Amino acid sequence: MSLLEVNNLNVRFKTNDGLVHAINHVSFSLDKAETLGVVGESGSGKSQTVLALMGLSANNALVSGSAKLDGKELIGIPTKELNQIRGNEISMIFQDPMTSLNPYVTIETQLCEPMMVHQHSTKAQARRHAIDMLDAVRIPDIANRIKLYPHELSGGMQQRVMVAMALMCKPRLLIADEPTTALDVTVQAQLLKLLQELQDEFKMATILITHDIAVVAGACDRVMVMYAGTTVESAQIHDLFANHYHPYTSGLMTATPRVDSAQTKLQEITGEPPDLSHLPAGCAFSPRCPRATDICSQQHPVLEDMHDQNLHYVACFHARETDNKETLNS
Amino acid sequence: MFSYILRRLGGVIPTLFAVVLISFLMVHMTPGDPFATERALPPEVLKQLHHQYHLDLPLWQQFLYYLDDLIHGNLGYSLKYQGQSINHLVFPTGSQGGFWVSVQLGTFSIIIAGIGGIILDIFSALTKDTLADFIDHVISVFCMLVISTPIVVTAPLSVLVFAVFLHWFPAGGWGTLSDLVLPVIILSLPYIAVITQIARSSLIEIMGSPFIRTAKAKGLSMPRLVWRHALKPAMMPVVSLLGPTVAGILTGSVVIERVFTIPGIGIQMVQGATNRDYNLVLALVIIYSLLVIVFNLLVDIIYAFLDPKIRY
Amino acid sequence: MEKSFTLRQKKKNAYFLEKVATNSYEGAFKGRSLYYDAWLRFKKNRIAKFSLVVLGLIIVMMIVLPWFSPYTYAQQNLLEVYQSPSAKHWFGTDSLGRDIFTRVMIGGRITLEIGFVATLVSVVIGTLVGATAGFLGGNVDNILMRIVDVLYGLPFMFFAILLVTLFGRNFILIFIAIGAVVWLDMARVVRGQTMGLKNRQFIEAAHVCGVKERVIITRHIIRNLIGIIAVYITLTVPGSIMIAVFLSFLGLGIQPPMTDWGGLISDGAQVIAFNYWWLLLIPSSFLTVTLLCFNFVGNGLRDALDPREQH
Amino acid sequence: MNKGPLLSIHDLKVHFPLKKSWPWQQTQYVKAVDEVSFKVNQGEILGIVGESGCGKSTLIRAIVGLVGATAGSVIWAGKDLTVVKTKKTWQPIRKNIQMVFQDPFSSLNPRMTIGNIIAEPLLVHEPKLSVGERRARVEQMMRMVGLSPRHINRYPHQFSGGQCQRAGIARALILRPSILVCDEPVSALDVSIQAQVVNLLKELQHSLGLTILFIAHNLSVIKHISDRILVMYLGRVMEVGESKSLCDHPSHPYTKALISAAPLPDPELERNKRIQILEGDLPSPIHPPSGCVFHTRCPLADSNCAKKKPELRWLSETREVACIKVEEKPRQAA
Repeated sequence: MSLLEVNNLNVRFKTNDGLVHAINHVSFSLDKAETLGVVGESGSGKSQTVLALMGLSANNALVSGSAKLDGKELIGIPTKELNQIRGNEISMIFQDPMTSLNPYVTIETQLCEPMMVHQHSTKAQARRHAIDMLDAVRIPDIANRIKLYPHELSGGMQQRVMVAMALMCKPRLLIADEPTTALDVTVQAQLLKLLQELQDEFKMATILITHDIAVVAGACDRVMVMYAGTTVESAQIHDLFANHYHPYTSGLMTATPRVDSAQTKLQEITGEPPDLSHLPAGCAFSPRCPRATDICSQQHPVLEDMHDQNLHYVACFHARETDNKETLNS
Repeated sequence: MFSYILRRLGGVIPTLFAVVLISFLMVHMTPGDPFATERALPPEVLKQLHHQYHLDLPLWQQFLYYLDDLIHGNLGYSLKYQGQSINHLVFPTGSQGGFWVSVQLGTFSIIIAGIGGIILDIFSALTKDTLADFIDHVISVFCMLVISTPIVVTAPLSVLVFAVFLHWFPAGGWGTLSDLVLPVIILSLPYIAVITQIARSSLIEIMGSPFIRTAKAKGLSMPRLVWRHALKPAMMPVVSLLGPTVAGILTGSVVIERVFTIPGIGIQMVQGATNRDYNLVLALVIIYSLLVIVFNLLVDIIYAFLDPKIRY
Repeated sequence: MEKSFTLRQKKKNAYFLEKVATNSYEGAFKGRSLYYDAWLRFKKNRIAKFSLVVLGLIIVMMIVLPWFSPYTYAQQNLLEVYQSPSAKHWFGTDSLGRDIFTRVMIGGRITLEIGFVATLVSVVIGTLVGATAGFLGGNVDNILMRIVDVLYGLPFMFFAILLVTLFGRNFILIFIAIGAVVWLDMARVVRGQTMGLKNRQFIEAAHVCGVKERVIITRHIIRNLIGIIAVYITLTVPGSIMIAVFLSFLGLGIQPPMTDWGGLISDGAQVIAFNYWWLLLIPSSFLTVTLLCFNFVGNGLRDALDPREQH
Repeated sequence: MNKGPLLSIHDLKVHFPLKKSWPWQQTQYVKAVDEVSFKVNQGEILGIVGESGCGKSTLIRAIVGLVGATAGSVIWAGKDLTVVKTKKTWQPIRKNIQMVFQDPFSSLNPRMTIGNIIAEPLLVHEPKLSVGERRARVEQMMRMVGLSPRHINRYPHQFSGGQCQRAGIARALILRPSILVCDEPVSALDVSIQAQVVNLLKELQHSLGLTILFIAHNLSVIKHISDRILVMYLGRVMEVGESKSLCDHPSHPYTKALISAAPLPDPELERNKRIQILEGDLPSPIHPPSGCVFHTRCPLADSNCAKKKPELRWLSETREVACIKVEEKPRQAA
């Protein structure tokens, strides 16, 4: 049985301009110690998906559907019950470490908090464990740094503190929401390597959210590609990079510049992402899709398994037609 | 931190000096002789008086004399009550009123304003966009109403309602606890509203900030979230608002003292102004300025202590 | 093969643009400026709109009604002292038998005049100082803001009282006293906004385009400041009125027999013990309603100009 | 494409004084750009890459005159731009050096229509144009960057980020400058939009014969767009070279680290490559390390590196490097 089962998750936001459809019918599952990469551009709903799981959606959000952690429902349960899960069994790292750490509270207090709340440990125990964790995330000179405030550390160090804080209670699931977007490439490389080592050490499942398909390539077992609040393709990592059936996935791959390629012209995806409060009828990608036909602008494609065994799901009416050609091209 | 306090202290002295200089010059540039009042004095008496008050010296020497007096705690002599020292008027022996009465009135009001404002703002900010939304609405409307009603209206009105009609509290006087209730509440009311408004928007902003999201993701309960993570950053704007609040409450106390016939220095100020008792008004302006400046300094130091980003 | 594909994409791109253009739900190609958007938002705010109407009514009343009153503000009638409101004297009479209705209207004129003129003065000084400090930055900013800080730390009302003590009650002095207090807020706000604008990249872009400093200030800075200045004008008027009322209440403002709302309230407050409620309540209500309307309009404007504040 | 340098920068320094807390303290300086020299050839795209805080933004702001240079010179058409003081002499230079900014929304005045924004440079430099001519020029420019001229009266908030960036490019190009300076024009955009803007810039460079200075922190983007690449670290130039050869065979250890850190969208390659992890944090630009500024984090560093500042020297015809540890010949094999 898988660790996390998400079924038909929907998130809508009530605004003055009407309903914003942030997430539509998203389903996925995650095994123990597996890493799932969620890729998509801004507004694709990748962050909103995990925020909904954690009960962190904004006040004006309407969340429906189901998400089960080990069979226990997460959506719609009282905050009190949710509080026993988040920070304890699921923890989360956010995009911008600078603003995600409380500037008025010392690192020590922030680190100790999850353990004191969830395991009712004393401050002294928590501090000892915090020092171990800071050691695990390779922060040098811990003893002198634990009393510091977040702004006294560099961005990379702050993000390490975030990681240490998330791992304090040995969670079974770690959600990393664009953990490296605010960091430089060299720091990103450090942090991604660290995350991988920690994951092996702690044996936890991870959801890694990123807009950079290249980050996913190195770090994940499985990938889910999102566009305008829906899943368009989901597959094992090697499978996805070898055969991608959805035109948006192909577009992402060819539009991402790579440092090792000789090609100088980037393949672009025309047009702009849709306005989430005025989604096009039918497939949300159809206005930008080079393969779009009439059916695409009339009906919603559903996720279908491309081959019977290897769990490669695609939501596109033309996925099978172009099967051969795409494989040949890449 | 020590260096910061020192630097702020260094900033206070020129400000205070400027206050004394400007008000002194204003007083002494006025045309007319302070002693040329109703009855004409014989010239030798006038000369004697001028000499006594150093009025025969050049202006800068007069100023130095005045400064010297001030440094030694001597506020000079009242022109209306001739021969009476202002020190005696402002700091009377026994509990007849003066400075300490006004300070008490102000201190109570500031405390009530601060506590009331913070409590109301927490209720208001945390019920926004929830099922108990009406609490937020009621508090917001209350604040708007209170802010738009000047103390000049609320003070006599409260006397009319609570003293004249209902006889709950005395209409004026000073000494007992029930004397305190109306003046302190009326004086603090607008500042409760101002603090509530500022703190509400600041708390709402903080509750939506990424670091509160992090704290929520750690599974903290709501009380812990507000108490340990949100309150301190949300109160920073309130702390910086305390300086102007003190100035406002001191100003308002003049009206309050007048309406409730409280024997503080505010009432002396108004009397001094109507009697054209320059020296008294000058002394009181300096005292009030000193109070405000010292309080602002305290607020700055508190702010620096609270904000870990300020490290000097 | 690759070339034809890009050509196809180009066509797609053009097609897409056309499609977006024709499907545009915001009413074709009319630009909608942010100020127009703000105005639409303001119109949706019922309290603010209502307040604006009430405010207009009050101002018109103050201007027009005294002409039709059979009494003047100073006309005494010792046979009709302390009359409660009646058909003859709508708002009753005071200790000298003067018609309170006429006095409230005339007093309102004075109060509003003081409010508007003092605001105008403070807006001019405050905007100039704030914009100069914010735009020039550096030492100019340091010096100007040090001055503002020092003035901010002083209880200005007491200086106003000192002024009145020295020079007697004087209309112009009251303006100066009030203006001196309220321009500080204006200067701070305008400076903050200007600094924020100056760091925006479109100002850098204008520099790179070679636009003259003067034009940058008018075309880029002022145009973006108008909103916040409008908000502060509506919030400064009630602030100035409060100070004027305060001075009059202490007997340091307008000289009798001329009066303003503060003076009327002061008169009323002196006789509350005798239950002449109309002398206190009527001018107080006019004052409070006016201040409330200004504040509601000001807040409505602020919410409309800064949509983040809403919701 | 080598037609000789169009712009040459010599020993450019930009130092910002820090605020002192006591008047008797010695003023400290942030050395944002320190002794930078390079040349930009006619018709090429020069990419400047480096991590945040390396001074690349300050460098180009000094070139276009938004920031005053502390020392050194920027020579364009025989004139030193760092000593040009008066507005009059700046105007013809302005006309020829234009800039595209990072934040598509913040770089457009929210109170002006797109048409007026694009037309602004024309008002300054060609004031004699009639309203109709100006409008025609704006519309033509809008078409060129892929904006529909029918949107000429719209305001920036009615556009998406990508469209706003196109408008920014239109504004920069309407005077037909010879040099276009781009400050991270794509870092705020999504991948699909980023590709559109990168391609647009390349096309425009081709059709208009532009010379482009392109800044980014993303080496992959830089490699795609530029002919030559300049790598910066802590205010100094580490390596300059032809784009492809520099990415395939980097010489400087910092360039190597940058390239190895850039993730590849290919699971096989990404998992098997060796990443050169840089330990520690970026040193403070107020007290940069002695000698080579990179020596505190360099895997090759020895005691000599801390002693002497390495000069930028020619490794081969197309490659300059500032490192004493690199041998004369870059390994051109493979």
